[in-house]
Amino acid sequence: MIELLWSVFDLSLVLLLLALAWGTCSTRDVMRAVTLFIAMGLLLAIIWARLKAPDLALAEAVIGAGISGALFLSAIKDYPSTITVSHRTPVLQGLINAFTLALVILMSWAVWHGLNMSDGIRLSDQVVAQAPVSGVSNPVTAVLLNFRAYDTLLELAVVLTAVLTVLTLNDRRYSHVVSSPLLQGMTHWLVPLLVVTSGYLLWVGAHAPGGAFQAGAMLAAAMILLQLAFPSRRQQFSLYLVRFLLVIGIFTFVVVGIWMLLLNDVFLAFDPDWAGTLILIIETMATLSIATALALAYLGGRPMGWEEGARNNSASTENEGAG
Amino acid sequence: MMNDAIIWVIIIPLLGSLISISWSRYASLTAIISNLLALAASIVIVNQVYQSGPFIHELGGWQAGLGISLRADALSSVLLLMSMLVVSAATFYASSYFTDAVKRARFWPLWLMLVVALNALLLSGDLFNLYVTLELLSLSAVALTALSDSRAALQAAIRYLSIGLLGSLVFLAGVALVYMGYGTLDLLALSNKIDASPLSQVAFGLLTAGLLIKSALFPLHFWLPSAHASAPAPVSAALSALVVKVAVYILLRLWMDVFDQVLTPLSAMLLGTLGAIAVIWGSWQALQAQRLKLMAAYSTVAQIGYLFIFLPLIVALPEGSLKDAAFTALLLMALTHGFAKSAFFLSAGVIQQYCGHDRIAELAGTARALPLTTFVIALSGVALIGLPPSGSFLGKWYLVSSSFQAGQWWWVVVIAVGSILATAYVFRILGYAFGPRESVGRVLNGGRKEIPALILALFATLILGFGSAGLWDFVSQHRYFPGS
Amino acid sequence: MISEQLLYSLAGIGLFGIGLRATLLHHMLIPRLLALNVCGAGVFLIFITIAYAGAESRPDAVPHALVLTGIVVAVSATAMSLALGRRLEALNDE
Amino acid sequence: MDFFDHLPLLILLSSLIPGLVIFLLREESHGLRTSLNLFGAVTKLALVGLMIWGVYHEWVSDMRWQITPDLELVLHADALSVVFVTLSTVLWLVTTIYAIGYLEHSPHRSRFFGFFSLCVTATVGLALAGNLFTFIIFYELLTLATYPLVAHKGSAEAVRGARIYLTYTLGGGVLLLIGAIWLHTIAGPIDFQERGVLSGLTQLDPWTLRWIFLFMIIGLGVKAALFPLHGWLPQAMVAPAPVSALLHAVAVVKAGAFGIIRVVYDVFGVEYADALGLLPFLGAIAAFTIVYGSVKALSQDHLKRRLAYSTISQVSYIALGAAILGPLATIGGIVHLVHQGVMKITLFFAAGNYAETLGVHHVSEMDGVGRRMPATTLAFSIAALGMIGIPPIAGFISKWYLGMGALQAGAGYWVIPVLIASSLLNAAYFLPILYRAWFKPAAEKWPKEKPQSGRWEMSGALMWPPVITAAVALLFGLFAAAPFSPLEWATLITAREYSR
Repeated sequence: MIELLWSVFDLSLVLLLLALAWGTCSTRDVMRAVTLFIAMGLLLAIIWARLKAPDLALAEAVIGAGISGALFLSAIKDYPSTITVSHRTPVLQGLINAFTLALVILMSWAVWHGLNMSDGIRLSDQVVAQAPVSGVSNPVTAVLLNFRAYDTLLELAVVLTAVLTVLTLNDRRYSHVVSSPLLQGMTHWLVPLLVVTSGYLLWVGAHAPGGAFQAGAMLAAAMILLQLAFPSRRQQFSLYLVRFLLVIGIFTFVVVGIWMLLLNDVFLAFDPDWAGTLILIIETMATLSIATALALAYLGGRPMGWEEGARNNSASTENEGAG
Repeated sequence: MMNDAIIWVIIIPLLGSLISISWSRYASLTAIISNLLALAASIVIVNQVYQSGPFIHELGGWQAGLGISLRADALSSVLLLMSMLVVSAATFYASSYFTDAVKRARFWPLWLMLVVALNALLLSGDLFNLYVTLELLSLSAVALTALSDSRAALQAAIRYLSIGLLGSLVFLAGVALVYMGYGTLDLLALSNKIDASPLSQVAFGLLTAGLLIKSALFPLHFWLPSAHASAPAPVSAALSALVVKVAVYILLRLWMDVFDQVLTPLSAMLLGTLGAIAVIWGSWQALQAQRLKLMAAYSTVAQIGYLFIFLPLIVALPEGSLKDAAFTALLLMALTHGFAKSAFFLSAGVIQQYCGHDRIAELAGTARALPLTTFVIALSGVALIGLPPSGSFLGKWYLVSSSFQAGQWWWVVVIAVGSILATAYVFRILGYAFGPRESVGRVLNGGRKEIPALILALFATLILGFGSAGLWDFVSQHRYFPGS
Repeated sequence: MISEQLLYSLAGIGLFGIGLRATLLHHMLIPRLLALNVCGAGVFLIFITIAYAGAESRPDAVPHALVLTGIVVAVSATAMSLALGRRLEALNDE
Repeated sequence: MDFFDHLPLLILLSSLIPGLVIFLLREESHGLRTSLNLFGAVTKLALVGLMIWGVYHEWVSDMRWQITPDLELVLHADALSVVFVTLSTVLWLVTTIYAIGYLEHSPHRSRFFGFFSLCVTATVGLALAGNLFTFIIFYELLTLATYPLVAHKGSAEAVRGARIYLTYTLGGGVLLLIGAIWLHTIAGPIDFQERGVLSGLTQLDPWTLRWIFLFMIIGLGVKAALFPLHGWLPQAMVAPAPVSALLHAVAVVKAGAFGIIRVVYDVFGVEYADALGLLPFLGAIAAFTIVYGSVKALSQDHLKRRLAYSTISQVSYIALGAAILGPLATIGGIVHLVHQGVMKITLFFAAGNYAETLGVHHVSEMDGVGRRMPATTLAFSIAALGMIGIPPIAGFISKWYLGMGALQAGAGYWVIPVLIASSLLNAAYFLPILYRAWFKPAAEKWPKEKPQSGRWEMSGALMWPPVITAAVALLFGLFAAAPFSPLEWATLITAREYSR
């Protein structure tokens, strides 16, 4: 009986998910597409929870749906509202459909076999076995910050690269939202709440769902909110501080890694007894960097005077190099 | 310290990037220093492999599987050295190419990130880590392409990014299936576990497809020419010489060392055929191209094709000296193209800055205005055609002989036609370059731009053409996955 | 348990397919980006179903970590693409 | 003998290094460039003298450099290579002097002389190549080094000529390469050795070998200007006179002919090649080209083009010699390699002089040049008569041996007529020139005369080279039997080529 209920629940979740995905991809109205996309993100968060992945549920809600959604929403402001049908010829469209369908069938076939053949010997057992010496009890955090910390380091590099590109390309966008007293009032109590929440997520990540990325996203939300509520006050932070915050995450990560390298001849090899502390330090710094990065990404470009330093020492500017 | 070169070669550029973000005033200096240090590290790595065979660094001290491992063997270390040489030359070049300080400040951090991505990719021994590094590579490459800040460049960059993301996602889907079936991401463990099953075959197909997009094999090359042609010259050099090539490297890795149980001669033949078409099509387009850099970009499409023609031959040849020879020849082709194409793009940049354009038909008399640069173009052209003395001459020699030995003579026709087309497009440029012009330039103008290009061209021709004898033993002895 | 895994992994594949198709069909930036994100979500779902080991046993943490990484990479790429698009618009307007 | 082992390398460097240095020289540094050139040429000559001595006493000189496990660069001096090395070295010296005079005030001399030295390096390297791989490397290098010389003037016409030249030669190069690689895959590394490599190896499929031979002959035939692959040669005449003289009388075309000799004698082995039935095929092409070239030459009014077609015809004598089984024909072919070179370069020098001093480019403008420029015209006449085969000039010797060889091989019934026919044709297109030059009254003014200066008809640097080479051609004929004469040397080679 319970089984049946679960199955019905699963089935409806899946169908709804596919419906939302299809809607996102096939509607001709940008606004609706984005809305559906955000809805899909929230549904995914539920599904992650259903599949016992609470960390992801959080991350999806805050980053997948939240930040991406916000990015899309701010992007479609200066964008044609209707999606023109692609110029692809009917023949090509047919080919694409056939190709995708074939691929889907092929993959389903493979997965069918895969689920049957899967010997169950996965890394999970090792993770559980090693978790005690990893310094954190939340296995996901253990994987992210210890077992596969190198991936996370490069991931931070990816975030940084993306943000650098954003800063390279445009000047920041000034919000079209007319800041209302209501918003400002709300901000006054919402921002501290967000900051506290992010601090909590960061701290709790060691043994329960949460961690640097979720916390960073929360913090970013706070910064963005401030920007939205008080657009007049341009420079909330000094730009040096911003630069510093942007790189501090990776920098700490690398420095700790090198320290361990010199100590134990292995990059990022934490001693079990300090591992917890080191991970917390790295995560804290990472949180700051991620928050700054996401906030800048949302602003969509350079704050005023971002490149002053370079401009000042560009005394001799001859012909432009790029091709 | 020395033993950790495999770490330093990744970490130093990363730190360099952070520093150049924080103090843009010292960015150029930082970039040059960190590149030279990384170059030194890569030399140390090659030496380590040469002295004591392939080796592994298990990050975090967790054995590969639970943790991520970095691995270096003959193939990866040699490619690493090549890419660091190219990158260092391009770095010197760039330090005088970008005359505008703001542009320079934007360039260095992203450039160093590209270096990080390249090195991390070449040394990675973990399937998912490959995905992350691939993303880092695409993003930094796209960002650098967009630095030109022209409409063409932006359009190219957007296309480049979306296609790159698609490739990564397809690759990631493959990774998911692999993990579903075999419960590990470590390449060595995988190579021991993998067996021919529907799952592994589909996974293999997805991984390959993702990498084919990134290595721009015909017909998935369409994004490449616009991107490589519109990026700033040093960036184009890195894109054509390295970024495309490391994707091919991963493909080879997976094909030769991990999925060797799964791959079928038929699939190899398919890729070989696509490679053959790429050779002809790319060369033909290069011959039609109106702009120097576009020509070079199409020539890259063709040169990548040659690498894929090796696949069916390597699969067909029996284990032993013949197979090894073919494989080394493939590597030699890749190295030569890396040096030659980067030298070509750097010189194209010099010409572009001198003439204010790079329209081939209006380059009359460049040979007189820029003798050295023209000479470099000619040298790298020789390597692109595959004339002696150059590494690609040897490469093609073995490509042809392998075709005869494997009884697949039809590739010979493709190679012949491709080489003749290459001759045509290279000497088309030189023909214009020898055209009349009044002003006779000095031999050297702008050493910081011309000397690096010259050095790269010499690597492609003389050094690889006459001095690559050691490579053959090195590769045949030290090409395998080191375990712990 | 197989059944749930099968259901959700098939859903993942379905999502992947829908996204892939739309990515290939669309030529405008934002729809294509949305499609790419859908596509990615599909892959993530596949990963998570692999991790899922039934109602009572604890799931495999590794795929969770991988997907977390994937989500962050995806958002970064999205932000970057949107910025590129915005710059192109600006250049077109000039 | 260690020094002797390195001799081939030294001979290469003696022109390579000056060449590279010259590239870096400024246009103005005339003296330095000239002395570098002459120094290189003279050094090379001295070294070659040593080599002749050594090879004569059968000292083995052999340098190897590993390129890949089964490919190596081999420089090796044997009797045959000495012939070609000596020829190109001597003529390089003469041509250098000529070129210095010829290019007095023209631009880009550094570039010109730089590539010029590279050409000679490639030619000599190709002569000294000890295996097929090395030969091919220098063969391609020669193509590359000559391209800029043909394109030197930079005019649209020059660039076009260069492109055609390149298309032909590299196209041929590809075929040669494929043939060579194919041969390597079935027979392993191919070191040149007298009496051939393949003759030793049985068990090879004859038809594969025939295909390979075809590929390689086509590849070499392009440079040797065998019909129908000769099209580039007349086009390449846009090059400056010294280039035409050295490259199209000696370096390039001879490289092809030399390659054919190498393939027939030192790769296949002449008896084995005959056994495979390859020689008649080669002989037929050569014979046809001989006649064809002469006929085309008849109708050319432009002097250099007439000489070019004459080259096409004359070079095929060498291939013909290689294609006839039997010592005498071999001697004839090899000795013609030298004789034709010496005579043809004289003709081109002379043609260059006419163009330089009088602006005479066409045969029809040559009335009475003999009285205006006696020395040059005398040299021209000697060479022309030699070409026709009038004793006692060198050309006669080659033709005589070819004829004898043909009879000896029993191929006379078709070779002899060819020889006679071509000699008649030679006469038909040379004698009228001589008649005009000596006996017809000069036109009242030349097309574009340079004011006469000094006691000679023109600057010595331009006048002496043809005189010298003409004299040499005469001496080679008169003292054909003297030791170290080309004839003697060819006999020596032949003795080593024919085992049984």
